[in-house]
Amino acid sequence: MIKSLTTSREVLLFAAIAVLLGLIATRFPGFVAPSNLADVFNDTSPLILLAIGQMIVILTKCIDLSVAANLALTGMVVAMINVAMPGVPVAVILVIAVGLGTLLGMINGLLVWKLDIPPIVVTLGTMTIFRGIIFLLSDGKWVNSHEMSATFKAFPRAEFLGLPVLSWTAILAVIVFTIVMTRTTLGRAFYAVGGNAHAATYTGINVGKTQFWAFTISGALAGLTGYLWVSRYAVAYVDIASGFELDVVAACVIGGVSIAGGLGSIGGALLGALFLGVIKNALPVINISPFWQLAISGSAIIIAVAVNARANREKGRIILKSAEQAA
Amino acid sequence: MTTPANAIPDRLQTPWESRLKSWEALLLLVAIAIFIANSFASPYFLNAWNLSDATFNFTEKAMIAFAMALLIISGEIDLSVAAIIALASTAMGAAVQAGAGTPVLILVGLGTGLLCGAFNGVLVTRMGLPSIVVTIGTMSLFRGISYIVLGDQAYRGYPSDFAFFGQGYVWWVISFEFVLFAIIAVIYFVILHKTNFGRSVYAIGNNPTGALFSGIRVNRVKFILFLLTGLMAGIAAICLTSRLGSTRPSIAFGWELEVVTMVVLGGVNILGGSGTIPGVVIAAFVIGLVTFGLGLLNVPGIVMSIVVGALLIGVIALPRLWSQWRQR
Amino acid sequence: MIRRKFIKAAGLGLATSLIGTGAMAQDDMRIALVVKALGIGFFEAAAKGAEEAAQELGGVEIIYTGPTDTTAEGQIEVINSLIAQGVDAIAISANDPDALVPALKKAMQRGITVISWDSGVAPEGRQMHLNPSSNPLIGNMIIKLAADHLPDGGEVAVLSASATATNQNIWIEEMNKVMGNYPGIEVVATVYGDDLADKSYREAQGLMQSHPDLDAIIAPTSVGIVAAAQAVEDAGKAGQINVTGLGLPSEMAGAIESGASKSFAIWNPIDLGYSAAMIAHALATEAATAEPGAAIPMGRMGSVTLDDTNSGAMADPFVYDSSNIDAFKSIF
Amino acid sequence: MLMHSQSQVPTAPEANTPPILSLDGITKTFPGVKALSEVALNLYPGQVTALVGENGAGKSTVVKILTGIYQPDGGAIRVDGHATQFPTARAASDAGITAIHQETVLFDDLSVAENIFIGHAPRGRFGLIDWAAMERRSNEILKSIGATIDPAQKLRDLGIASKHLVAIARALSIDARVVIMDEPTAALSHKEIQELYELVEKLKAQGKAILFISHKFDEIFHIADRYTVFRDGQFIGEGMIDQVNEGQLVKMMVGRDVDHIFPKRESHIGDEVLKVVGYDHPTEFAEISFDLKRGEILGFYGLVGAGRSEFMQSLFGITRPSKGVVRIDGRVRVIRSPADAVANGIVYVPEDRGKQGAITALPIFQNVTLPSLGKTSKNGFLRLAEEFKLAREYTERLDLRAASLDTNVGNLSGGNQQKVVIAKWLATQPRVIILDEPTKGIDIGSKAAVHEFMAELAAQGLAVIMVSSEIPEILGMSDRAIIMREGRIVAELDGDDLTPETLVRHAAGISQGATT
Repeated sequence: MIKSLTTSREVLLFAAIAVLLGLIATRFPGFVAPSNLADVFNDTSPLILLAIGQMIVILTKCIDLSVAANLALTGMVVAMINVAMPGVPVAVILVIAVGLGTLLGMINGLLVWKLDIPPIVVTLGTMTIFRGIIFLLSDGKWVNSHEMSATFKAFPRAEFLGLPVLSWTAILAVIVFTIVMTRTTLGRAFYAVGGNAHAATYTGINVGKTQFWAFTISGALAGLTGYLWVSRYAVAYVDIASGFELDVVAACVIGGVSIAGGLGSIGGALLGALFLGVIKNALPVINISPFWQLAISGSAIIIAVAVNARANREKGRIILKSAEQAA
Repeated sequence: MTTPANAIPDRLQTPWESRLKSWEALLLLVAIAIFIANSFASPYFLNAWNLSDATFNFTEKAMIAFAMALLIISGEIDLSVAAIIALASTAMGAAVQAGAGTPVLILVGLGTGLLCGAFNGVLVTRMGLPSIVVTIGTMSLFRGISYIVLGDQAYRGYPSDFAFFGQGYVWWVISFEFVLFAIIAVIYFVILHKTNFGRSVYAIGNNPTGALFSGIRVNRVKFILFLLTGLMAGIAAICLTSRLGSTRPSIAFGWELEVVTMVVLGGVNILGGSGTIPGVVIAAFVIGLVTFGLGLLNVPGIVMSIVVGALLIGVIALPRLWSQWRQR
Repeated sequence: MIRRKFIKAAGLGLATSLIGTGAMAQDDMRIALVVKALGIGFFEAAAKGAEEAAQELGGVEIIYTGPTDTTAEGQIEVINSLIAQGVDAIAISANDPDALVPALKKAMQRGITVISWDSGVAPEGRQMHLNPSSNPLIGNMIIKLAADHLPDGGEVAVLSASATATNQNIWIEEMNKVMGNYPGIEVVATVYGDDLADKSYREAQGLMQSHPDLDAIIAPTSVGIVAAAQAVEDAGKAGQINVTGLGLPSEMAGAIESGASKSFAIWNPIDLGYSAAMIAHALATEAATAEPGAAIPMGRMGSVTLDDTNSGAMADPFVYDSSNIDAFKSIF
Repeated sequence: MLMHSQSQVPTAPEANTPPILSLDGITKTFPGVKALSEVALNLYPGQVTALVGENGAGKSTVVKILTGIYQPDGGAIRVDGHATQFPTARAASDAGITAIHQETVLFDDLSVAENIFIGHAPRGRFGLIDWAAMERRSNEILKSIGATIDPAQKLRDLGIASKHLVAIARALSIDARVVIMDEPTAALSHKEIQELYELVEKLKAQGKAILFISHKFDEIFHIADRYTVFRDGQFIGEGMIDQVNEGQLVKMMVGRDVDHIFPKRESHIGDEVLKVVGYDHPTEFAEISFDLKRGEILGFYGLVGAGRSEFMQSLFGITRPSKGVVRIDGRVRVIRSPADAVANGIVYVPEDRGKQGAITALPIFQNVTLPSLGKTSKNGFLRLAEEFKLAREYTERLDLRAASLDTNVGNLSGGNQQKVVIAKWLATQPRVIILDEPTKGIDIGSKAAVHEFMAELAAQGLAVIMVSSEIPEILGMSDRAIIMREGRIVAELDGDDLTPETLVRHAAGISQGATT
């Protein structure tokens, strides 16, 4: 279990982040101050949460392009509930957010499982449908800060042991899903299904059902993040987190999750998200025009996938080596 | 054993029979239904100029969709097409600042498209990387370069004759863009369905290993497909830039998914191996008609996207649901 | 009916762009109010104002429309469908000053009256432009709001909307012109939040990190100012960093209360929408002509006088602070 | 024809005990195909039952029904006499049925231990997977089958033979009463096969019922106690193995007397066509040099994993050699891709038909003309009439059977698919044809046809390279044989030197004495 957390790929990425932080520190030492790093982590938390879900989906050889739309829809729904009924406690809001997100994830999962539609088509479709539903629900109107209740907005910001709840949620998710992925049957089934669907069937694992659960988890995390996002930025509208799904996929790819399925870890997704988070937060601080950000993260994706491909290159059967040993 | 082998007929169905039962036929019915519904829903629909204006909603995307269809049939994908438009448009804008005339602008636009396509192609075919990830990366990279070059600025001041490509009319209501779209559709129809190259695209998409073992130069074909996709993005960049008369780095944002949607709606299997150009042409019209028809009713764009999203899932799900239901 | 409309439009397309379509007696005049994106509170309020104008004029139908995200391509599709419907006038707040010109030119050729308001279009793409207020006034106002609370000078930063938003850029330009009047005030950075709440929030956070001594954030955009106020509040710097600029009282009430913002300014968006509709109607009915020096009536808002680029200003911005916020926060 | 067991069989005193598992009247239909028609199968404790039949007889379908992958359309599955069902793979394994599959159905990116225990991993506190226990128990099982594999290793890093041992360990990790072995020795070396036999004896002693599927008769007669024969999805007969001989069994399998005689042919060996000098590859093979003449059939023999296919694919341009020269008609040719190879008249019929040989989703005629499109087209434009003409010409020569030439290859039987692949290459009019295990997994009838055809090709002056793991095939067809072991050529034999003993000795690296 420890082994799966610390493969060489993650060490490499960790080193890359450390080097990056070092470089930033030479230009702006304040960036690596613990309090600032905590801010960066807090800021990256939504990306971490979504990357965990996305990683599980990609692990099963699927992709979920609807996460950001799911987040936005769930966020809008809880925001509207809060406006309509400011008295609803945060605990109930959380349940609704996770529940609705789960439901939306299940819709994706069912279409993939029962109708065998390619995941990219399913989630491309639901992505636009979810966004459209937000528009229909809200009539295109924004839910603004002043309309939300104080407790609704306070939850992600509340500090506990010096860190905001938003950060704790990400940390908790990392821990929980590390255990799920390494120590439970379902977690291992995700790896099995993506690694070799044929073999998984022979092992008694239902491939479609496992993919369904992956989408469900991804949806649940997107729903949770939906509430956290909306309450943290204190605004909800149709286009929140627009295009964020690509950041999420990018975080996974940088974190060494193989798009071909079966390879990846929670640690990788976490580090991939942090890598993007550090870049995003550092650029304005070290006075590089924010217009560079897109090109940098694009290059990071290309480099990451090239490095991973090199590491995973199919090894030969090494017939000769054994010949030399025998000789 | 006694059956003589020469009893094998060439075909069991005539080409017309199989065409009638095809996806394209179904899609054509959908298109006709939408056309009729639109004519009833809005008094402004059946009007030559309005229909002509409506084509601008899809012609540029469809041009890319043809090349993308071939790429997807071959089992690859290019999500960087919209970013290539941005980069090609930026390059043209920079050329204008340097005093270039329209012919040079065309070359710059096409050249940038080809270069970007080649870059994708090299990463995918030479380094053996998965195209979906590579092109998510280059999608950020290409547009990122536009942002670095342009930042918060915009390029304008395109020569007046350059406006023809996006705003010109060839004859009466027939716009230059529409003519270009039609010509490109015919060219891609011939490439995919009438040439050896098209046959190898299908072979590769169905079984890349088998195609390689059959002596097809798989990587060369894929590389050419990436080049073509880049080239088409370059052509679309010329049209769009001409139509807008200016360049910003956010130009054509999000088009890659609309192009993929068009291709998939056209019956191209996202997993590769099957699909036709007529299907993509009809899908382009379906999307164009839906968005224009709803636009005439002042339905917000996002609601149209629900319709398109539902169409996308529905047209694939319904036949499967039907066959599942029949098996009961 | 369809044919008639078409012939009418095509025939008038030959005439000069300044000639309106002249509403048919039995038809309602249709004025399209095209906004940057649907759902933004500011524009919703403007739409209310336009409806008010329509009521007052009678026989006028307002089509309130726009894309769902702030792109020029989206607005072009909207404009194309408006042309197809043969509306009588388009009043647009543009996402891009240049990219919309060809589409709007086409509209004018088909005999549609085109004006821009709030965020303008290049002169060849419209008949006139209505600034909510005079640009120099706004430029001066936003820096004055910050400076008033910094008697000893200090560092301020600007959080703008998208980099291509014309109005934002002009205001910042005007602001820079009058910086000499405010000694000790230094603009340390200009960042862009693209009128997206989360991006604006992050940009504001970045400003606080990179400029620890920051005293004020000026956000001349209603989305940016709310996000910046939230970021300052979350950083526990309410009272230390003053967020000011242009915002809506309803959205900024919380920030005034928490002290994250001491004051801000805005013109009345209802008045703006009202005025835009009035002007569009006046031009479309040929009751007025858009030419330099002309005064175009705007109903209860008086009239606007056009300068040599055919643009004019509606009214002065109004300042809101803790003393008057409660009276306005429920209005817009 | 039915030969039921008698109690006097000495090796199985408990033969009268009821079967652990029995299939009764099982029927399974796929769209258009009746795969199984009311078949029966009985598996007894402590006995090995060999299931024999040609390809397409329904053996794999039975395995899939027994392991819960497929659901039968009719009939009963009985465990200890009680009718039951296996709706999922899980249900079958819970009933104590485990299988070692033909293809290794394992996970490359998971550890050895996890491959063994996936689906039934030992649990610790809170129901979480106990990795330490899993590795410990894996180690025990691996040791018990004589494998020295680190359970913490990733499966990807193992060779094929080791992977197979992991598959066996996986089957044993389930406390099974019924063990199904579907061609278990296909990928194993001589030594490993011996170990497998010992393992089977051990399982028998533990009272487990074993279903053993194999094409190798020597193996069947060595290990099995009973046999069951299927033909064309129907049950033909069952009985004790010592009451039949090879000929009877074959007759039951094919429904007629078959003496598989290799075609008599006279070799007309002509000039040298191909000369390979010093082909090296960093990991797969080294120092491969040989020549090949017109009209000659050159056999390549060796154990699985000897590097034969790897070399052939390199000769065909799939992989690049690090060193080496190919001469065709005496002139040096550079082959960087299969396209180059085809252009130089070298074609390759791969072993993996479905993946490498045919493009199963495309119609027959398109498969046949794929490498010859240059001939059937004009200026790069397709001419369908020409394509059909060419396809018809070559499929007729091979006596292909299909509904139409635009039928997808995937809808054909294995033998007919192989004919399409061969037709495809003949249409290019090659000079050298490489056939990699040309008759593997093909029914006996088609096998003979392929052999005859091969002889005919050689007679027409084509140079043939035949890679085969079957000694009779090498002996029966080759003019000359090259034996490879561990990536190198260890012997080149012809004439009287070409005997089963020499082949086995060189291939296994045994200095003297022979084993069978």
